[in-house]
Parts: sequence; structure tokens; C-alpha cells
Amino acid sequence: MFNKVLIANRGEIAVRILRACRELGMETVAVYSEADRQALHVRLADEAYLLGPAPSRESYLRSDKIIEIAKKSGAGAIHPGYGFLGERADFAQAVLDEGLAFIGPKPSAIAAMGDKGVARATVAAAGVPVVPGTEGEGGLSNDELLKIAPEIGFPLLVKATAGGGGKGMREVHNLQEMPLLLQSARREAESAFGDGNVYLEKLVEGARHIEIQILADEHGNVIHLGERECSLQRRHQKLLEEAPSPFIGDDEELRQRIGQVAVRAAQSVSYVNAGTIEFLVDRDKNFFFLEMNTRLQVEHPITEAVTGVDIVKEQIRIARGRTLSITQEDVQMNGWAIECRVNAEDPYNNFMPSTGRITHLILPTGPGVRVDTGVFPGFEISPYYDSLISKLIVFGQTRAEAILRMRRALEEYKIVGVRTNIPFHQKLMDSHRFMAGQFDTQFVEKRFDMETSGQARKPIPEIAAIFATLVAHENTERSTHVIQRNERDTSNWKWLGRWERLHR
Amino acid sequence: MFNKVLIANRGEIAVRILRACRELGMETVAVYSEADRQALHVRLADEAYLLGPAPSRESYLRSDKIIEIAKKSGAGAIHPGYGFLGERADFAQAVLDEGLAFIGPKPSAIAAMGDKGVARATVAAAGVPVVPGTEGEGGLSNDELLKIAPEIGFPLLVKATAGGGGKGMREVHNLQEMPLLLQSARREAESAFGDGNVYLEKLVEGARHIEIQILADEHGNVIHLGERECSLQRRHQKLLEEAPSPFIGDDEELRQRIGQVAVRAAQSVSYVNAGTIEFLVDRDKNFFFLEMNTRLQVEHPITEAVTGVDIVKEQIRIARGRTLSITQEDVQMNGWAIECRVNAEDPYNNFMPSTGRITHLILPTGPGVRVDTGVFPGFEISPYYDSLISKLIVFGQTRAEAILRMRRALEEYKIVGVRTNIPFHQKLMDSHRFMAGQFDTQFVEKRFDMETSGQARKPIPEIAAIFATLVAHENTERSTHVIQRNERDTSNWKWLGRWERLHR
Amino acid sequence: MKYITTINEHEYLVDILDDHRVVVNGVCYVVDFESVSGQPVFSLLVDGKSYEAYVYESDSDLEVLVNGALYTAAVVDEREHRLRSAFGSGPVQSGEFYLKAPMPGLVIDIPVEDGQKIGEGDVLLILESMKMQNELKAPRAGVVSRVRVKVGENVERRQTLLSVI
Amino acid sequence: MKYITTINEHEYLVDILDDHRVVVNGVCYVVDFESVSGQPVFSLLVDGKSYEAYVYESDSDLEVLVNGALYTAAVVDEREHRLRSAFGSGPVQSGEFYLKAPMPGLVIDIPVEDGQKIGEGDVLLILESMKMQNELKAPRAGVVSRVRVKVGENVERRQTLLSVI
Repeated sequence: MFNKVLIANRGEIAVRILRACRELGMETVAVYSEADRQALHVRLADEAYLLGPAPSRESYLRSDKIIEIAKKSGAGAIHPGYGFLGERADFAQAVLDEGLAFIGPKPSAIAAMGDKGVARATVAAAGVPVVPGTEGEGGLSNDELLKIAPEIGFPLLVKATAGGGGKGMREVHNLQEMPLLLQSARREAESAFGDGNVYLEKLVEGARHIEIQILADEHGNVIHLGERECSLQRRHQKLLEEAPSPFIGDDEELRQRIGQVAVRAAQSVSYVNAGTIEFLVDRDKNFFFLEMNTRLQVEHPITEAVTGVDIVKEQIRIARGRTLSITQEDVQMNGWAIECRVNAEDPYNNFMPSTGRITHLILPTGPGVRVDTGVFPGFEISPYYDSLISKLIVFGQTRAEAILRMRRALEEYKIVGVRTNIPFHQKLMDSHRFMAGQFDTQFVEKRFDMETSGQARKPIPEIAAIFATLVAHENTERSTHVIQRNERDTSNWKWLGRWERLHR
Repeated sequence: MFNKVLIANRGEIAVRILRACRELGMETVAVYSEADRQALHVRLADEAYLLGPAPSRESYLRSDKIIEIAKKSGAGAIHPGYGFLGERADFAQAVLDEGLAFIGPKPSAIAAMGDKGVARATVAAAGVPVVPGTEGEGGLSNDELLKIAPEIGFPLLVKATAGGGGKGMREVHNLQEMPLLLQSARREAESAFGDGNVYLEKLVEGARHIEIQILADEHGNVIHLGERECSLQRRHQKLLEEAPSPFIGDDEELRQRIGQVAVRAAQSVSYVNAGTIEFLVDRDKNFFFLEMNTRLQVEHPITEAVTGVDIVKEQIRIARGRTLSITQEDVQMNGWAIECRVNAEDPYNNFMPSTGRITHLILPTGPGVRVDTGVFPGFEISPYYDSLISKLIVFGQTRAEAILRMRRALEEYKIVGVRTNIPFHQKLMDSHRFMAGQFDTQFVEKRFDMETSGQARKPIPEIAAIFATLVAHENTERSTHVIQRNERDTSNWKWLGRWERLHR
Repeated sequence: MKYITTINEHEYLVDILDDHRVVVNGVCYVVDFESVSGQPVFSLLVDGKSYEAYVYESDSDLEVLVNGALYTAAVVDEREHRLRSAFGSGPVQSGEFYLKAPMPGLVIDIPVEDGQKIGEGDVLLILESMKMQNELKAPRAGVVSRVRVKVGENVERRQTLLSVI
Repeated sequence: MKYITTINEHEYLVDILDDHRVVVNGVCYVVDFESVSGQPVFSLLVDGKSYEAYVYESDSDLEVLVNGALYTAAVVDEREHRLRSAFGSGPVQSGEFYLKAPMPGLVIDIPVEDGQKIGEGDVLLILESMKMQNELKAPRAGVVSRVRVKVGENVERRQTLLSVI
């Protein structure tokens, strides 16, 4: 039985997993790239080993090196987190081959669900409804896809077979634009997952993206922890999630029906450990299997908040061969949780990624607020990894309380050094449609705008004018100042040396 | 009905109250001293007004000015928080006289409970057992107290009549040392509360300090939210609290019995709003009324964590004349919560207060962790106010989980610029007696030691030697460096000016 | 000190009387203005109301992010404003558009080449950063000129990638 | 570079070979040492084990707070150590004890006066800071000399309050 866990990841999720290990009394081994020497996961782990240069391919994707470090350090298990090696069956197999535990599903389940085509065929065979698409068939050529596309009908989605997180995904509205979009999707998929294969899927319009969290142990127990509402997306990347879904609301019968279908989908591949079944739910509450994520999900904390189940600890227990600590009957959703993904990107400039050093940071705290993050003042947000810098999770007794709480938490959150999408989330919280729970997967892109949405706050241009003028004024004043300070330095450089030593 | 609240306080509790107001959609008015212009409560409030210079007497105790600001700003209510004006009946009366709401009990209840002598007499009359002492009699002279002392018997406590938070409190072991201790207790009480009156109380040895949280509305409903264990104290200042009490554990009958006595004590003074009844509980589970705190308590978050009730929001609802949102039957304690008070004091130097600017701050975050604080990087911890800089609260399904979580949270918590008592809490978490729940009010002072307690971690002097040597080595290296850097500056001061402008 | 401050294309006459009094379009405000922790985060009390803003400086403008909204500001002092009014509206728009990297990243594709005619909104270059591929588009029609980077090259923030004339 | 480092009264011979190798009492460790965010917080990897410490500098010592324990350290380089050994154990203990304020605060009481004989542990001065009254005690017996402050006076951190000879 293992007592030391290697975490094959970085950023907030590495920290999250470290915390669970520590709270279970497990020792932890971190791995890191040259860009992450000062990262929190390195600092918090019991042990830390360098993988290589910053690019993922030379560091966090080096499965050979990671397994070697696990063996050298005496770690008995590897947790892959999400992204990187999170859904790689070959990696999971290699870990098992070395006699180590893999904190995740069996390689066969990853493979079955990881190839989205196979996944769809498998669950369809188990009687689970799927979205129409090129199911069952992996690795089609562009020519083949172009031929099938009109049969499915437009609009449709090109999706990476090995994909996730919106990467390698493109919306296609007609045959004409399809070749170029296929090309860019493949390129992005290749770069993100090392696999350029794509498949097609019908784009269900006006649909909601709702997913079910699954837990399964090695003893045949499979339970679900209710749903998460993940419809708020941009470029197919989730931006905000909530649990429960306002669309399902108190339709407990629908919740249990989707939950049971999810359990059946997991059973169809003999699933073990934590996983998520994603569904599209149309306006008439019909639901279709979309894909299964065979790993810990970014948004798992909202389920933790409403069910009280620590999913990462449960993952570790399962990997140690224990039975689930809870049964389906124990699972109850109480209250309401919302997660905002805080990304280093500029909502006022087409959500362009923003890099730089975080020079100042004030986290929102207080009742009902949880922040999962891997950054701290002085940490450098590099262009090498994805732009998620923190997850802000709030919990309230009701959805209204959660929204009001999120609003105040967003207001408190200060990040200086990179631009973030916090203003986007603030606008979203002010939007009447969001408050009413009236949104689908296309809401953010089609019906939301940084300029016009969220008119709850009245504009204050005079105040902005005072800020701008005072800053400009002080800059002029300060220029004089800097010269004066400098004159003092030049006249007595010893003073500076002493001062620096004192204040170090 | 009020929609704007003035918060007559500073620090973490002002921020806590602000958050509750904001989450209820109320506008907020902050007041501040010259030392607090950049404080979080000023920055987060909708409005903020200067009270005066840093010393409390010239700022946060200026009740006249505070009421004037409330009226000028249109605030309909004042929340006093704890400390400062938190238990001043005259202030509460003045607020009411101006037609404003006071978010707290009626002045008569504050007066009755605020004079500890009267409080003891009142609850004794209501059939609640009290610790033997000079009850009923306020304002005794030193001569009178010296005469009564032997009747009560030593050891005994000198306590400030207007007191709280361990200020103006002294332990007396014999008649000889009593005059000097009386003098210093009166001096401290005078300085902290503007009232030098003291009374005597028997020191119950081997006792636990357990308190009950009360909520009462204007419609005659009085409920309790279970107990908090507050025995871990130093110089009569609480350092760590937990809910529930490991001493009461699952003795639900005892919990309800104490709870009912607490409710009766509150009813004896027609109490309205939130309050806390403190008890001493001896080894045989006999309990004695100690005092009632007629205000929000520092440690209220642990009760919030285990009951799910937002006490500050409930306070505001009560002050708006609403009935309690819950009944006694709704109250259930689930899981376990622990709070560590993080103070700016040096546990390796007799807990001396530490002041200075916080230059770096990493808060612990993640599942089950709540931090209530008013500080941020760049904030100056001044000598004017008390040394509490943050409350670290963790919640777990069990006491064991809470302890392990607190351990990892303390490890993550980095505060640079002042010394803190975090190492003390770490040692406490490692102590076998704490883990076993075997402690009383004298544990910290009599049976706990920074050098010898908490031997769970093995010493690592070689590692310390490497740290020290590398730091000393780098200092030497850097001295050379500074000179070099300075030479560049002196040769081209314009460069520095431009650089500063760019990096501003 | 008097300034003419333009916020989202509206002009405000701002007169800084002293440390605590500012007149905006003739209305006098009592202000208390501080930089927080030496950061470009500012706390401003205006007649008791508490505001907090990030103020970002770019080439010639300031961006003020306050109360969940972004305002673009240009501040010129009175004398400079008079000069500009006398001599026309500042520097003439240059004919050449320089495409600069908005962030450090890897050049994934350059679907245009030197001398190629392009329309507004055409993709000029694909830059990968933070695992996302970002399409940099032409702000106006023109002809591509001086492509200065190659596919596979790592570029710095603000590095000029190519021009459109 | 060789140093003699004393931790809680035990001596360690520490030889810094290069940026990544340190020999302690003859055992070679592979280290990776960094200051975090330019703060006196340091991250150290020793043969893969990750440690983090606050290192405080006081007059002549360093204090290392690591893994929940505080270590007092004195570091001298080899040459200096040889010199000290040759000429006896450093500076002679001064006869006078200077009571310095451990924090800024207000002098509440000075229960002793110039020339008064006092014993170890006697209270010399009461200083109020952060609403607590802190009793500053005599570390040894002696005679009070040169009381430099008055009751009601505000004092700075490290200010000398009085002496004991």
C-alpha cells in the first residue's frame, strides 16, 4: 500500500492534490520544469525533482522521466491531475507496468473513453443516447470528414479525438470554411495532446452543457455526486460552473435519471476512480452523452462544496483499494456553489492571454469562499502553460446568496501584474440573464458583451477622470523626485549598500 | 428600515461585517483612524470617513463622531463589532437616541451583562449556577477586595468589570502579591476600557472554558447554536477555539442542558441579537456561568462552519426586526471546526508583540479553509491596536480531519514583515495532549513549551546550517553586487529614472 | 494645475487645487488619493465615497479599471492642450501599421507573405501562448510588408512581427 | 568557501563547493537554493527534499525558522574562525546590559529608579503595545543606571530604555 504520492502536474491542481495527500498523512513528491522552480507545488511538497526546460513536451509530458523519479524517490503512486498526462492510457499503463499505483481509472477505460469515437460507440451500445456525429470511427482523413459532414448537417463541431478543454475544437457553419478549420483544429490538437486526430459532432443549439461527477471503487460500487452546470463557455472553454444546475433545479427525477445514465456509462467501461460524464441537455430536457473525462475535473470543487465529499481524498482511497466512504443514499446536494475560472487574459482585448510577474495579490476570503490557486506575489505567469491562475469558488445556502457572495469576492480580488478576466465575471454576475439562470452554451459568445452587458452598475466617468488625472499628475511630480533620490544615491553609494542590507 | 450600515470598527471584524452587509445588498460606511487610511475596511466600503489620529481614544472610541458620521452619511444602523464600543451601553443608547438602529442587544442588556457583578447576580437569580466571587457588587475598593479575597480562597482571578479578552485580568495566588496585581489590573482595564473597576472570582482549576452562542430576535425567540471550546488561552487570551468541544463530544444531553441554561441566562436580561454565554466546566461536567459577551465574538466563524448559520447576517436581520431564519430544531452541528488566532507576536520571545510592514503574504487556501483578515501585502501592523492579524478557520468532517487540515494550512501560511505565533499553533497541532483533547484553561501556560512540546517533527539542524550558511554566503556576494549596480546608476542616473517610470 | 482629461471621448476639465481638492467641470470634490502598497492600484475617497481602481499606463493613454468597467483616458495639461489646439490635432496618423506581439509566444503560422494584399480582419499570424492559438488579425486593408519573424520562432511581448502599408 | 556554522551551540563545518554542492561535516549534498519573491523566505532543495525557511538577521546571528522550529545560527568563515580561535572567543561580555524596547510602544510604568539594586527577573519597565501591557524584566541582578525614558513617553523599537550595571 502506498504512502508516498508523486504529483505529475503543476499549478493549482498540483497544489490541490498535494493538500489532499498531506491531509491524509501521505508524503508528496513534486516534479517541475525550469520555469517552475519557485512554484507553490515545489515549495509545498516533501520532495521535488526537476524534469527539464519549460515547454511541456520537455517537462510535464516526459512520462519516462516522471516514472523514473517516482521509482527513485520511492513514491508508490502517481496522480496525473488534469491536462498533461491526465488522460493518457499509455502513461497509466506504463505506471502500472512499473508496479506503481495510478490514481485514476484503468488504462483500458482511459483508452475506451479517451478516443471520443470509441467512447460514443461504447456508451451507445449500453443504451445511452449520444449526440449524432462520426462516432465509432477514429482517425478519419479530411476527405472522409468532408464527405460525412453534410450527412450530419451544419452547424457542427470539429473536436480533437484526444481532446478536452476546448483545445482543437472548431465550430463549422458550412462546407466551404471546413477545410481551413479542420487544419487549424488538427494543428492545435497536435500541439496540445500530441495527437492530431479529430471527429465531427452535431452542434446542438440552445443546449446546456451539464455533467455528472462519478465515483467508482474497485469493488463494483459506482455512485454519482449530482450534476454541474457548465454552459458558460467561450471558445468551448468553460469559464463558470455551478452546482446544482439552475436548469435542473429541483427536478429531482431528472437529476436521478441523468445520474443513473452516467453511472451506466461508467459501468460500460468498468470504470474505477473519479470521472465525469458530460451531457448536452436540450430545451425539452432530452440529454445526450457528449464525452467522458477520465480524470479529476477542473471544476470538481463545486461538487465538493454541495455534497461535502472530498473528491481528491476519495480518489486516493479508491487507488488504495478501499471501498467508497459513502453510498448513493448518503449523497445529498445542499446549498449552491459557483466557480469562476480566473484566467490571465484581457477581457477588454478579445481575451488575449496576458503574461507577467504578479507584483501584488489580495485574495478574497471570509465565509463561503474557497480559492484554489498556485500563484503568489512574485510568481511569474509564463506563456508556457495554460492561462488558469486560480479558481474562485463560493458556497451559499441558496443560488442568490452564492451570486451575491461571488460578486463581493470578485470585488475583493486584486491581482496586479497581469490582466485577468475578473471584470468579465463581474459583468456576468450583474447580467440579468445569468441571474435568472437563462443561458446556454452559446450565451457568452452570442449574447454577452463586455460593453453592454451587466448594466447594474452606473457608469462613473467623472471618477475615472479624477483617477487618471491624479495618476498623470503624480507621475509628473514623481519624475522630479526620482532625480532627487538619485542624486542622494550618487553622492553616497555606501548608504545604498547598507540600506539594502538592512532591508533585505 | 435601514439599508446602509456604519461599521464602527477596524481590522478583520470590520471586513467580516462589511462582507455580510454587501451580501445582503446593504450599503456600507467605514470609519478609520489616520493609521488605517489604506486598511481593507476603508477600501472595501462604499463610503469611508476619517475619525482622527491613530490612538483608539482619538478615533475608534469617539462615539460622538461616529454617530455624527452615521447621520451625515445617511446610515440607518451601526454595527459595533467587538472591542472598542462593542459592549458600551451608553454608546448603544446614544445610537438609539439618534433614531438609528444598533446592531446588537438593547442598552439595558449590555449594561446588565457588561457589569460582570450585576450579570452574575442576575443569572444566579434566574437559577443559573455561577463561579463563586464578588458577584453583585460593582466598584469595590482595593481594601474591600483584599478583605473578601481570603473568603473566596486562593488561587483567584482579578477581572475587569468592563472587561473582556483577558485585559485587566490577573491570577492571584496569595494575599501578599495581591495589591500589586490589583494595581496593574486596574491600570490595564482603565487603559483598555476606560473603566478601572475590577472584581474577584474563584479560579477553578482543571476547568474548561466552554461557551454557547445565542441568537435572539425581537419576537421572543431565543435559540442556541451549540458550544465552542475555548480553553486554549495564554494570559487569559484565547488562542485557539474549536466547535464542538471535544470534552462534550457526543454527550448530546449535556450539550442541550448547557444550551438551555444559556438560553435562560439570555432571557433573564430580555436579550436580543447575538450573544455568547461563557461557562467554566469542571472535570465532573459541572458548569458555572462566567460571563456573557453581549456582542459578536471573535471566534464566531467556527460556529458558522459547523451549523451553516451566518451569524453576522442573522444579526442584521434581527436588527431589522425580522424573526430568526431558523428554529432550535433546525440547528445541527455537523463536522468539526477549529480556529487559530494568528497574532503579530513572537512565540520564541515570550509572545512579545511584533510590529512592522507586511512585505509578503501567502494565505492558505483550498478545501475547508477560511481566513478572516484585514491585512494584505504592504499593510503596516502598528502598535496602536491589538495584535490579531488574522483568524485561520478550518472545517473537516471529523476532528482528526480538521486537525490535519489545520496543520497543512499553518504550513502554507507565509507572513513576512512581522513575527507571528504560527509556530506556536504548529507545535500545538503536533502536541499529543491537544490531539487527544486533553487540555484545560491552564494547559498552554503550565504544560506547554515551545522548546519541548510537539516532538512529532524531528529536528533538522544540518538543514538549518545549510540555510544559514547560504544566506550568509549570499550576503557577502551581494555586497559586491550592490556596489556594481550602484556604479551603473551613478554613471547614468537618467537610466534609473526611465526604468522606474517603465516599471511603475 | 489644470488638465484636460478625455474619458471614452468625453472631455473633462480637471483642476487640481491642492492635495485634497479637485474641481471637475466646475464642481469641487474633496478627495483623498493614495497608491496602495506602492502598486498601480489606487484608493480614492471622493466626498466620502470609496473607490478603488487599477490604472494601467500604455503608450500615450491611461486605462482606468474601476467598479467593474474599463475607461480609456488621455490627460494633457492646459498648456499642452492649447498648443495642440493651435497646431492641429497632434501627430498625424502614420501610414504604416506595425503588428506587435500582444504577449510572448511561439509563431505557429504566418498565412500571409510580403507584398500580399489583405482585407480588414484577415488573419496575419497565429501566435501560441498559454496553450491557446491566437489569431492576430489586420485592423484594416492594405499590403503586407516586412515580415520580420518565422514560423517556429519565439517572440517577446511587443516585438514587431510584420507591417501593413 | 568554507564556513563554521554554529546551530544551537553545535558547530558544523560547511563547505560551499559551487552553486549546487555543499559539504556539511564531510557529507556532500546536492542543493538548490532560492530566495522566494525577493523576500527573506528561502526555498531549499537538498537531495530532492524540499524545505522552506524564514531567515531573520539580527545583530550578529541569524535565526532560521524551518519545519516549525527556530534555530539560532552564527556563521563565520574559516579565516575569521582561525583568527578568533587564536585571540580568544570574540568580544568580551560587556559589563552593562542595555534594556531595549522590543517593539514600539508607550511607557506605562517604570517601577525602578536610578541606582536601585535589582534581582534577576525583576520588572524594570512596563511597555504598552497592541493594547497589551508587557513587563520587561531584568535578565540578571545588578544596579539600575541611566533611565532614559519617562512614563507616558512613546518609544521606538530598539530604543534603549535604561541600563543595568
